[in-house]
Amino acid sequence: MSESPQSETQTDGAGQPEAATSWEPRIVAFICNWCTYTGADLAGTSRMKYPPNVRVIKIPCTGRFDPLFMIKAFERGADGVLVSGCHPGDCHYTAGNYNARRKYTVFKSLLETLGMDMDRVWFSWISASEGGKWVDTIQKFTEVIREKGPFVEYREMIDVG
Amino acid sequence: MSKIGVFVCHCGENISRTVDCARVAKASGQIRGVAVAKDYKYMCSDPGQALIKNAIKEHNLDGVVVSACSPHMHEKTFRKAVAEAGLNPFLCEMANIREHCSWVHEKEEPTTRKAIELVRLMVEKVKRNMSLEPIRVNVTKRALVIGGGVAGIQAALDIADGGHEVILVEKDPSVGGHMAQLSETFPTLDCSQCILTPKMVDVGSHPNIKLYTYSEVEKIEGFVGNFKATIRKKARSVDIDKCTGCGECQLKCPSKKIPSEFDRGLKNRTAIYIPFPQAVPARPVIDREHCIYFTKGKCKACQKVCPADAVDFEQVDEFVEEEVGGIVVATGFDLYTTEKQGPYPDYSGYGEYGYGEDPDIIDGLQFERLASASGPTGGAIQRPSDGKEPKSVVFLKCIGSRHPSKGIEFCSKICCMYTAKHTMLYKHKVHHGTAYVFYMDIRAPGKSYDEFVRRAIEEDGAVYLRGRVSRIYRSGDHLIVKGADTLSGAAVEIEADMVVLATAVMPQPGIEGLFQKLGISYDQYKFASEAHPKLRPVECATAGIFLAGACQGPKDIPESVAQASGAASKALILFSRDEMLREPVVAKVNENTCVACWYCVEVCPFKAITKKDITDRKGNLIKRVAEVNPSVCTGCGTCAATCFSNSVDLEGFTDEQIYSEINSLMAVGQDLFPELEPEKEEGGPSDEKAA
Amino acid sequence: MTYAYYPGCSLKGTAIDFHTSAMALAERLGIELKEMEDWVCCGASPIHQRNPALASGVANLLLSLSEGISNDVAVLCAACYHNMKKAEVAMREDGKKRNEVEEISGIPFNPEVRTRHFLDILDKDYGLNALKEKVVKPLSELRVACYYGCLLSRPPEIAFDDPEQPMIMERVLEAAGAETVSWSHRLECCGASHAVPVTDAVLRLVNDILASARDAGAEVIACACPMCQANLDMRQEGIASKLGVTHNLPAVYFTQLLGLACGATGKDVMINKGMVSAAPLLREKNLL
Amino acid sequence: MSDRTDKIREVARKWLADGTVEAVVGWEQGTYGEKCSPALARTPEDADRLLFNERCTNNLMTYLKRDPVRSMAKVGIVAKGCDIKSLIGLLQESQVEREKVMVLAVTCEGVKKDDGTVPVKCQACDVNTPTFFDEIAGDKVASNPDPEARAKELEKLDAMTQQERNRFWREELDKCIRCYACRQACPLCICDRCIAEKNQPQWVETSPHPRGNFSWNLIRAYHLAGRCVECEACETACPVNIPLMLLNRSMARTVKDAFDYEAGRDPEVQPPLRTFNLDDDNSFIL
Repeated sequence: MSESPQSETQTDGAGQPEAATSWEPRIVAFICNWCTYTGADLAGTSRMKYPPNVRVIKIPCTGRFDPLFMIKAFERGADGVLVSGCHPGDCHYTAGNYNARRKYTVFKSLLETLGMDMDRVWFSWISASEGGKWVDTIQKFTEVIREKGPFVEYREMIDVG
Repeated sequence: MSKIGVFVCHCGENISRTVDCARVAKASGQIRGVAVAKDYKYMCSDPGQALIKNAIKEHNLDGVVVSACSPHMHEKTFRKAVAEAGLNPFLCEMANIREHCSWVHEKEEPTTRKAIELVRLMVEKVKRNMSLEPIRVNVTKRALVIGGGVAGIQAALDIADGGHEVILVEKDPSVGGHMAQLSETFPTLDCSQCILTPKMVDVGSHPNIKLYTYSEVEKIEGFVGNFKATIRKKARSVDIDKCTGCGECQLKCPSKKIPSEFDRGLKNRTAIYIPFPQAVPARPVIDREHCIYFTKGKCKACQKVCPADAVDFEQVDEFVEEEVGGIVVATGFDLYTTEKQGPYPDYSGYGEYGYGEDPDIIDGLQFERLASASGPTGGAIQRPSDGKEPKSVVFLKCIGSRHPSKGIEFCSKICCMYTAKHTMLYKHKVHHGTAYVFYMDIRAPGKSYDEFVRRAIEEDGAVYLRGRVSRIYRSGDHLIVKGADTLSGAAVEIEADMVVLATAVMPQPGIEGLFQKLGISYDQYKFASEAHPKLRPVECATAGIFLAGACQGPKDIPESVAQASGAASKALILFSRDEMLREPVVAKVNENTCVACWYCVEVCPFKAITKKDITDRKGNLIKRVAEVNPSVCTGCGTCAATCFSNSVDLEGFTDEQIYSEINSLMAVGQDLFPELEPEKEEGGPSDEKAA
Repeated sequence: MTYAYYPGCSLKGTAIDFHTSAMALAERLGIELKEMEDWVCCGASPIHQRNPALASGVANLLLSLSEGISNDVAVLCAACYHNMKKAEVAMREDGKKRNEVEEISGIPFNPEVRTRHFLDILDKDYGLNALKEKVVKPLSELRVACYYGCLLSRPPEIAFDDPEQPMIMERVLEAAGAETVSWSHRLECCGASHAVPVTDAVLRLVNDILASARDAGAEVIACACPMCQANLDMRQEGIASKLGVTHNLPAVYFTQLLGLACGATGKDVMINKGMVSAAPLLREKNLL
Repeated sequence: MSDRTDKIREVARKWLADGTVEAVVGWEQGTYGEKCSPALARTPEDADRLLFNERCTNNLMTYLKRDPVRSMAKVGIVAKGCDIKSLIGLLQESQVEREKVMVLAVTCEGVKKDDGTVPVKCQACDVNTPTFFDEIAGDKVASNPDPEARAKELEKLDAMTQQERNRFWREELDKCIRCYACRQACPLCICDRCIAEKNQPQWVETSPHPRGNFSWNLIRAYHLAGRCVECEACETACPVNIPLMLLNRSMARTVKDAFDYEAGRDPEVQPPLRTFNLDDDNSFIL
């Protein structure tokens, strides 16, 4: 099921001019099943509103978050990536989020060193009761990305050029 | 080529109000590998489920995506339906287009487009889903109870009465715990030993209870239903089978000046001793640190006098292994001590009160012993320095507790009640004496509790002063207590004959060592943590381990007993089945690529990963690899994300699944897939699909 | 070992013996106390009651004078220590407060700077073992009551030892061979500046303190605050005449005792400055 | 120097003669200029080829992860203080059993690179005289580390804006030819199957294309965070001169600042990504 090289060249050619007019921020959120996913559910049951620019990928725990996921998401054209899970002390698995936090610290610093635009990488703790925080976070993130525009810098870096 | 079925639910109008469900179904049908895509008003209804089941059979589907509400709502429903149609339930996933889409966005094109993308994401995932079988785990129907105080006793008796064997381990020579030391209990003033000793005797004689006193848990291996506990039976130096408990040895022992733990230093004991007359088992133990034979090599007076020839100086610590299915932790508490060399090195303070330096300054448990009919004074209130009856006693509450600058912020909960009780016990015995209480607040919520405190103040005349004490020092025959009465705004100085400090309730010193062996978490003060503070207050996050009593936080007797029965019922629920089924979302190791760096072993919060030797037929070690015990693994995936070579993966959330989900989301430079395009002409199949 | 030294007004006036003995001691220990230039009064006890923000501003100004010498500002007077440390801690922990103070004083706060009491420097930086090595005349058989008063160890956020049961002065003097006594009034207030307007009250307070030290078997009181020392020393005459109690209990600075122990002469530490002379006692113990 | 060479030969000869070890990994005179090469001495006679001088730059610990060496019952290895840091990393991660290695430490005043310059690791060295060994060659050499040496390297990077850093790395990583010499030279790249070679799924694209180059170099540095002992073997090995140590040093600085951890110091301490503290920095998480 992997894409043919043909379709990629096609996108490179066809995508650019269109991007200027119809571009919408693309945000990928890796969120844990127990806190943030449930918090996002709560935003739904409370009928709160936020922009439809986020795509959620559910993982059991932020402990499952592998920095490779984020790289892949950017490679696939994400303009921003959010990783969110249970607050410290709330982890369903007691310590997954503490392990994740260490990974974030190191990976974030590495991205900074490499000149990554860190406004496009967000980490948050959102509990099952924080539907409002989920909405705020997505709203703010979408606004920030909208203001910054497409992640051209990254595309240029990873595209043949 | 996969044959996936996509089923789009309208949820009445809950989804279809903002999402064009028909278009979602149509677009889904164009995704590669999708064999059938349908929309329906209520997918979770019987006809909706029937629609899915029929499609599975008709199209011979190998995967199902239900595009509806949150999986937290109906994943179980749909997986069950799928299983009824003969498909493995783990080949069914839900795309959440209600909570995460229709309810939170406006009715516009991007909302429908998002719904289609969410379906596509799940389709790509389901293509890589594997059939999984629930994990079956055998249950050993025996319980280990750690701690023989009132909580441990209650839990052990309940489980034993429920028909299952119990191993009860107590570190001291007798069961009973702190409750055995108390004089009377609030709010009824019934005698503590009178209500406890029958239970102690029951524990000692119950056919289902195996009692290990003077023993400690050395090691815990295994997992829920299948723990193996190694217990260290400390050398008692007395053969308890031969011993008749006659007590002759105690009378003859020449080493008589050892402060009694049971009497909290207010009385002395001998080196060979039964901790208190009602002890269970009523058998002595030799305290080797103080025994003249063990320290100087000569004496053996006890051995000479023992009519049963039970004294055995050669005894050594013995280790026994017990297999159990569930564990109740009931290790209880101890009191914070203001002494310089107290057992809580992380905390200090209150040196200005002179505890440990002046014998007439005692703590709450010492007062219990003074007031107890079985205590060193036979229940007469006498001050320790010279045995005189104290004419005035000052009680200080919140010593340690609720005092952030001393490092302890919590309320010890029981002191308000026991201090009120102390003033009553004192006044009932010393009618003309005065009891003063310095307090910050009076916290007496509980059945008949506040009435009890009112009685202490109104009927027994305890003088309650709201304020704190700055210093206590001796002046001749008296102790001067300098403090503040904040209600009158006055600085007060009280001449007291005795001072009682209600020191903070703390976990047993060093108890975190045991918690680490058990793999359970604890808070900053080293109280054990429950799985959920409100809804799972009796269980640990580690399956099969339950909490009872003050090891979890300050508790009084009724609360400890109630929680113990709760823990026992949790254990009995566990024992009600021969086998447990667990979700197969567990980690797996690729043994070919594992290089045994043990990162996964270390990061696993549940100790579910162990080190395995791979040997050839002759037993020669070929390589070592990590191995996941699926019965213990809870599926957090921390190991998978930590492994450098991704040699550990997580079923249900595999690298391949997540990779495909990310890949499905967008193509570089273009966010439009053919199936996302709104149809230009009715009925015209998209030409781009051919690509 | 160089510290920026802030003496404060008292140490250059009524408590010159505190300053002189500290300098003599520091010299013998090889600690350089380099006096900061252009220092002003810390505001003593009235300032924070009149204008707390100004009090912090003055402290910030004083702390800024340490630049170029050391980030550790050595202070001897308990009141100066209290004023400066409180402001320093507040500025470090409370951004809003810091902005306010920086505005008032017009000086940026240096978060690296630390107010240090000399006792703390001896205990933690210099070390008791090093101190022991410098002792040439141990204070053996000298029974000392260490007096902290109310300011030195409190409140907890600025304390350099247990705020309610400090033992740091005992530790330091014991390192020099002294025998310290356990007594009740070690943290009681001496009455401070009330000595002038309400003399009678202060006489009572000081009398209690002296009596308590005497009852515990002390031969001399060691102080770390100019105000305390003045009250304990000067009020003994009034106590004798008004309350009819004769104590004759010398109150000296801990630096004076340590100075002697480390080989300074009585003159070096100005041992004769007190109203109740410590000289006879110290001579008896062969320390002079 | 010759004293050390003599001692190395003497010890190696003894170990090989009495069967203490199956082989000794050390350095010998190279075939190109003054350079020294890794050498494997299997017999007492072989031992006479071994030597030590300031051109013995290779970190031999990387051979401990090679199968032929791993299969030996016991192996001797000659090591400078800096090389021993790698060994400590391997011990922490159970890649080497202490009983199976005889460490023949050698004191060192610092080595020289091919261009005659002194490596940063030598300027910052505080292990000129190793403390972890079975035998040691050479008299004690006092350490005089330049505490700023490592930080100085990073100053250039720190001074750049985010965009400048981005451009800088884009150019540097563009050079990568995916030869994986960095990985092969690194003693702590311990995987049998590197993540770059995992193809189900293929997280890291394999062709020398900027996209794969970026993810490869990023994941390499990430996997070495808190583990890299800054031996500089990767950078030395890189045929296109990518400044890999900038990434490694930046990671080391982060790990030191965030977790107060330095790699290669104590075999008993947990590497930082294998553990956590409840009060780890939380300030960057919303």
